[in-house]
Amino acid sequence: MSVWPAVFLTLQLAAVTTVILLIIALPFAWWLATTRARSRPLFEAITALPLVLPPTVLGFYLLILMAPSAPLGGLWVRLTGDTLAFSFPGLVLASVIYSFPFAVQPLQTAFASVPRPVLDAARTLGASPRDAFFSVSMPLARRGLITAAVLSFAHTVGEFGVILMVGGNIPGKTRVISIEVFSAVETLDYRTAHILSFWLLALSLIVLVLVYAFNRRGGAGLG
Amino acid sequence: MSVWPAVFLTLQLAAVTTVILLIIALPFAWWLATTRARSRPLFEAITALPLVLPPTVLGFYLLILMAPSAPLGGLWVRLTGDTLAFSFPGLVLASVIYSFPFAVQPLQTAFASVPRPVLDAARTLGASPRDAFFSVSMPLARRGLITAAVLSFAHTVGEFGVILMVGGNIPGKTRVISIEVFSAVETLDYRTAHILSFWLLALSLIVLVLVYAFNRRGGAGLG
Amino acid sequence: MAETLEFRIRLRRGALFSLDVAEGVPLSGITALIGPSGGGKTTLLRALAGLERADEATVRFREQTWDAPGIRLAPEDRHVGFVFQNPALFPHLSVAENLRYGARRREVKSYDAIVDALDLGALMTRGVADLSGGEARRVALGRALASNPSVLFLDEPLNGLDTARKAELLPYIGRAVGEAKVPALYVTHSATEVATLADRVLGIAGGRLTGWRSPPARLRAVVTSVTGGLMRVRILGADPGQGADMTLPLVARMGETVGLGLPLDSVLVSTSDPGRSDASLCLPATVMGTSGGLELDVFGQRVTLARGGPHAVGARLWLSVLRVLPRPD
Amino acid sequence: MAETLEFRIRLRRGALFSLDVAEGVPLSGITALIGPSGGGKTTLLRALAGLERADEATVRFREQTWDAPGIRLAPEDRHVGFVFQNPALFPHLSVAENLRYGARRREVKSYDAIVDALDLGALMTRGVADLSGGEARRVALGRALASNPSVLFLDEPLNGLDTARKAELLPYIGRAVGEAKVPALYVTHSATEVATLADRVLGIAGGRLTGWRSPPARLRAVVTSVTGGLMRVRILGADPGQGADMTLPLVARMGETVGLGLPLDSVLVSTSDPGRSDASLCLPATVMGTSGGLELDVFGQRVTLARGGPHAVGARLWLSVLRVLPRPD
Amino acid sequence: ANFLTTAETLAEAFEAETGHQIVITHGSTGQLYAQIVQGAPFDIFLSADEERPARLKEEGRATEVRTYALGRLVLVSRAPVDAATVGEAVAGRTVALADPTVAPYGKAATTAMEKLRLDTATFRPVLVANVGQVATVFVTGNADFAFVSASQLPAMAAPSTMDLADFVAPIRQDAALLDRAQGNDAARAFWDWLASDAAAGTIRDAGYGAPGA
Ligand SMILES: Nc1ncnc2c1ncn2[C@@H]1O[C@H](COP(=O)(O)OP(=O)(O)OP(=O)(O)O)[C@@H](O)[C@H]1O
Ligand SMILES: Nc1ncnc2c1ncn2[C@@H]1O[C@H](COP(=O)(O)OP(=O)(O)OP(=O)(O)O)[C@@H](O)[C@H]1O
Ligand code: MOO
Ligand SMILES: [Mg+2]
Ligand SMILES: [Mg+2]
Repeated sequence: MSVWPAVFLTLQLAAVTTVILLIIALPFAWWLATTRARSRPLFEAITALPLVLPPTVLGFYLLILMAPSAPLGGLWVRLTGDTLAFSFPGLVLASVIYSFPFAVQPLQTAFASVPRPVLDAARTLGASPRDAFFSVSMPLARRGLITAAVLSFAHTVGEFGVILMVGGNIPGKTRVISIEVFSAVETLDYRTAHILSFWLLALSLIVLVLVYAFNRRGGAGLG
Repeated sequence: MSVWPAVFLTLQLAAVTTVILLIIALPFAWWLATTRARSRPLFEAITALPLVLPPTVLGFYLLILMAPSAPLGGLWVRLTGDTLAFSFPGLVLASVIYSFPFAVQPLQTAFASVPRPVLDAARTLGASPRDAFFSVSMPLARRGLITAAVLSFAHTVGEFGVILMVGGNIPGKTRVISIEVFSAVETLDYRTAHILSFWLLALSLIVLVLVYAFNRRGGAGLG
Repeated sequence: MAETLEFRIRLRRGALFSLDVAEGVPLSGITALIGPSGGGKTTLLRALAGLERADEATVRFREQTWDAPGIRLAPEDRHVGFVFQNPALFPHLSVAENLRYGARRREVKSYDAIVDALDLGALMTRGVADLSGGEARRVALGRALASNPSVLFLDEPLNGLDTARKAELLPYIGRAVGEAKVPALYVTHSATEVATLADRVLGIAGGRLTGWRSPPARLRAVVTSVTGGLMRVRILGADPGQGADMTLPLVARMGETVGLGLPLDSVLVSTSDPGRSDASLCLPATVMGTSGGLELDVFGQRVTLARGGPHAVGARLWLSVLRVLPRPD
Repeated sequence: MAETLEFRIRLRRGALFSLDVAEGVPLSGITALIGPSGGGKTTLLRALAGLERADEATVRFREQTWDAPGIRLAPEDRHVGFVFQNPALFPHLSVAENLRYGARRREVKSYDAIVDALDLGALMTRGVADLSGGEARRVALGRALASNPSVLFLDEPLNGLDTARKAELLPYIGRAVGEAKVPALYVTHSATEVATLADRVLGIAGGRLTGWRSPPARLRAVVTSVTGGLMRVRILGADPGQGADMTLPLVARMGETVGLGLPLDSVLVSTSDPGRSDASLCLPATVMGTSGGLELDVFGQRVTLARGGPHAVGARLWLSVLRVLPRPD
Repeated sequence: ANFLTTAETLAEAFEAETGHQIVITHGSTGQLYAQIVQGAPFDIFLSADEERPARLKEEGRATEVRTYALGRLVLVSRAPVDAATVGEAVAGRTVALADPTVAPYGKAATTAMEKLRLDTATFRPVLVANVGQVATVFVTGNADFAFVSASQLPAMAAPSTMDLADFVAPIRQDAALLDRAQGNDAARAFWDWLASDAAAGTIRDAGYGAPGA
């Protein structure tokens, strides 16, 4: 059985998840970092919660949520004609929820350390809050952004329990590499497990080294 | 069967893991944040690797590493008379490796944004590098420290795949809550699964809210 | 058109400091804001620029309402060119990009003149982290000027610049304000800067305005010749040979008038002619009045020195000026 | 004991700047380091304090080797009290904790005198983020002084302080250096600060030392009476009634001598007696020499003014001083 | 999980024979059950137990249920043991079995231990998620004994094996034809083909008891 559909699917899932996560996490982390709302600790805590549940259990609840009889699952069926569980969008939803804390927390740390006076300067120079966010906060929070992206991406690549549960392990549709390796280990096919793991590690290492090396070259830090 | 041994064990594992992780991750993250070594991107990438492997696969390699015939496992047997796998120390080792990136990355982001001039000031005022690290870098990296601790702790609480494999699910010794919940779901005992999950979430939420609320009160940030 | 910046602002910070000010500041030339450290100068500028929360804020700039109950114009819509006390440059951008940041957003095409005047050419490609203190300040000034502001808020903009550089930049700021008709609020602790630049002086201490001070004494002079970077000027009203000529390192056109600030601690008022001296100028003067300072007539010009001294009206005095602070008129 | 700070330092930063300096600086009183912005003043101080990597560094402080090939004393072991150009206060600590930081590590028990002199009492419990510019600078100065340094490196320490505060702090710094026998390297762009404080002046520009400048002109005076915060002094060598008495806002003991700095732009040298004037002092002087400035004899004291003027040796001149800058001797 | 390799062989044979495409999804029995209940798009469920297929039939999610294989539990070890010596041999050693609460092979292993009078206090039992992991634990050298499925033996290269047929009943692995398969000819064809002799032969070759036998 070729391993390429799984590799391709994994990368696709990780990429889509990372992009969606960053889109959601950026404004949210920024809000957390700058708000004076008294409810902030509550939101920070909720953000960390997906971490606490074992992946299979989280998957179990997600399955319940995505069932066609549940509001969300039902809505999805009505909109697309397909069930949310056992589909690629369902996998994406599960990964996004599962990796949410890894995207939000590094970003929040980074945003919190953007100096206020520099933001003020941007405003007086004609930048709207939105503009200042993109032209000042984001570049200054670059390290946090990269950490968030790397953690989200890697975590989704290695994700497994939730995906196994929500995805249904359907070849070419929801069967990702992590499950291939897992199957190989479970069926005592250690040779395949070693080979797959090796490639997984090697490819990830190359990607990560490139990301970090590029990040480093990209101009002086805040220090 | 009482759930308390599992709860207690989980908390103990998460606490020990978090403490060890912070002890290792602090100097390492600090080194990553301040070094000019050209090899830095490589170390950053390696740090993120444990994320990429599915937990069972990581567990598989850890088992290989911990076998009494392997150097590490053998050494452990000689030192303690016990095998490393299926013991609490083995679990701790696995959790530490598994959660390593979550401890290092937020800390590195935080350390990287400690202003250099402030560290210089500390030095001229009589602080050794070590002293300056504890009296300046650490407090200024507080948000990153808390993020690292929360992610490590929560991730260990929810940890599952690796523990299942390396821990051997021995009641009172290596059976943690996440495995209890998993078993409940697998044996169709959804009632127990719901109850356990609820408590896991509720307790975690309370702990996290307290951590964040406390963190917030503790003086002004860098902004 | 009401050419004023009118404000009434109240705010508190901590247990000890509160700002409670109301004033109308004419929007022509440079208004110096002076007062002791911690007096509230920075806080006032920031509040006016829309960067501080206030308990009460009513601010009108010309015909435009900046703040009023229920109204709060965003800082970016006030077109304030703010030079912060601490430069607050963008750490992720090069010097050139720092300058471009505001320029692009205000659709300013070219600011080469500013780069030249502030001598930033050699720094353009540099990051800002390694700039020296004075270099950073010049970039901050350039950044604000390049954003085509409607009004300048300058919070100790020349701090940390060397004397030569200051002497160069003072007239430059004066000219920028004068030619572009961009009024400025100028915070400074330097009497020299006040004497050179200020058209009026407002005091602030303990969060309260302490009133308008007498404007710095200044004589007007006309440019009689220009050679290289130097020009020769003669006090207006004086004839050649009356000792009212001097050479200044300022660039101006023939026939133009310049203002010569007279710093108090460099002006000796004496009852006898000191004879040959190393003063730049030694001018005869007549006492016209002594209320509210020493009012003098110098070649027909009226100057008021903030100084007492038991001089009778009509008395003839000599004014030895050791140093003048020129600025374009 | 070699009372000098001897150094030879070479380093490069970027493509354009390199520092290449070697000098022996006497370790008594205050050595001013002056030069244009970007000249390398900050870099030199930082390199001496062990905070910069250098291509070559040999530094000896008294009998102690700070840097030599293969040797590099840690910054914390050099006991340098560094006031940075940008205050660099500890953002996570209160003002009191900022002061205590260095004090505790150098086993300094009490620094109440410093807190009083810098008027920091009201700020002690505050965080440092909201301090005004001048307040932050005073805290930075206090923090360095409280750490019981062997030598002070002051990088524009009085920038952003108001004139009144400066006038208070200048003598205070002078006294701190004088009484505690802590020498200082003092970077400044202010002629006033140089005239008041400096015992010698070293120039630096473009990363090269430009040599020793003539030390500021200073007359010595003796305290003749003390009332409240004011004291009356008389120029040493003068008799009562010779116009050589003046009142100064400085605290000193009867009979003590003080130095009176003569800022160049506040001293008029004239060939005739200007008569009654608003000068603080008007002193007769005799020209003793004209090489390397105008060498004068004033009541038996020798002062050299960095000034030309075609005066013949032996000529009688008048010295009108508009402003003096006192410092404890 | 224990049947995956065999299922793949079966599917290949079936595809070669009929031209129908079979897509195999695998996971732990309990997890697959939960997915079916939540509407997973599966047609046939090859369970490792008899309880879950029965439950699916009860709930009306399955139309037919049938035993497709009889699992054989074996004990693998480093040195040969038999019923007489095993009690002594395991003393102080690590014994791996699947978690009896979630895995049928684990349950069977507990029964076997009782029959063999192995006192869990004298050795160290470790419970992992399923028989796949039990084998892994043994193969990596972390356990000295392991209760696994006979179907796993070829892949394990275990030094010695003790057949437990005398001590524990074969594990009935039931298959369910799910509701969803109605009208799916291929699913129906595979369901029928699973009961054929050809299929039984393959299943037997893999180390299982065939249901008919
Ligand atoms: N959050 C706060 N709590 C207490 N006091 C505050 C707070 N924020 C500002 N202040 C005080 O408000 C006063 C005014 O500060 P401001 O920066 O406006 O002074 P300034 O006139 O600009 O002084 P400087 O010349 O030193 O820059 C200062 O004494 C400062 O300590
Ligand atoms: N990494 C670098 N690349 C290029 N130039 C640098 C770098 N670091 C410092 N410089 C330059 O070195 C010069 C000396 O800086 P330094 O801070 O010592 O000046 P300074 O004499 O203290 O000036 P100021 O009075 O403005 O504080 C400056 O022109 C600065 O731009
Ligand atoms: O579900 Mo299993 O095949 O007994 O581990
Ligand atoms: Mg201020
Ligand atoms: Mg400097």
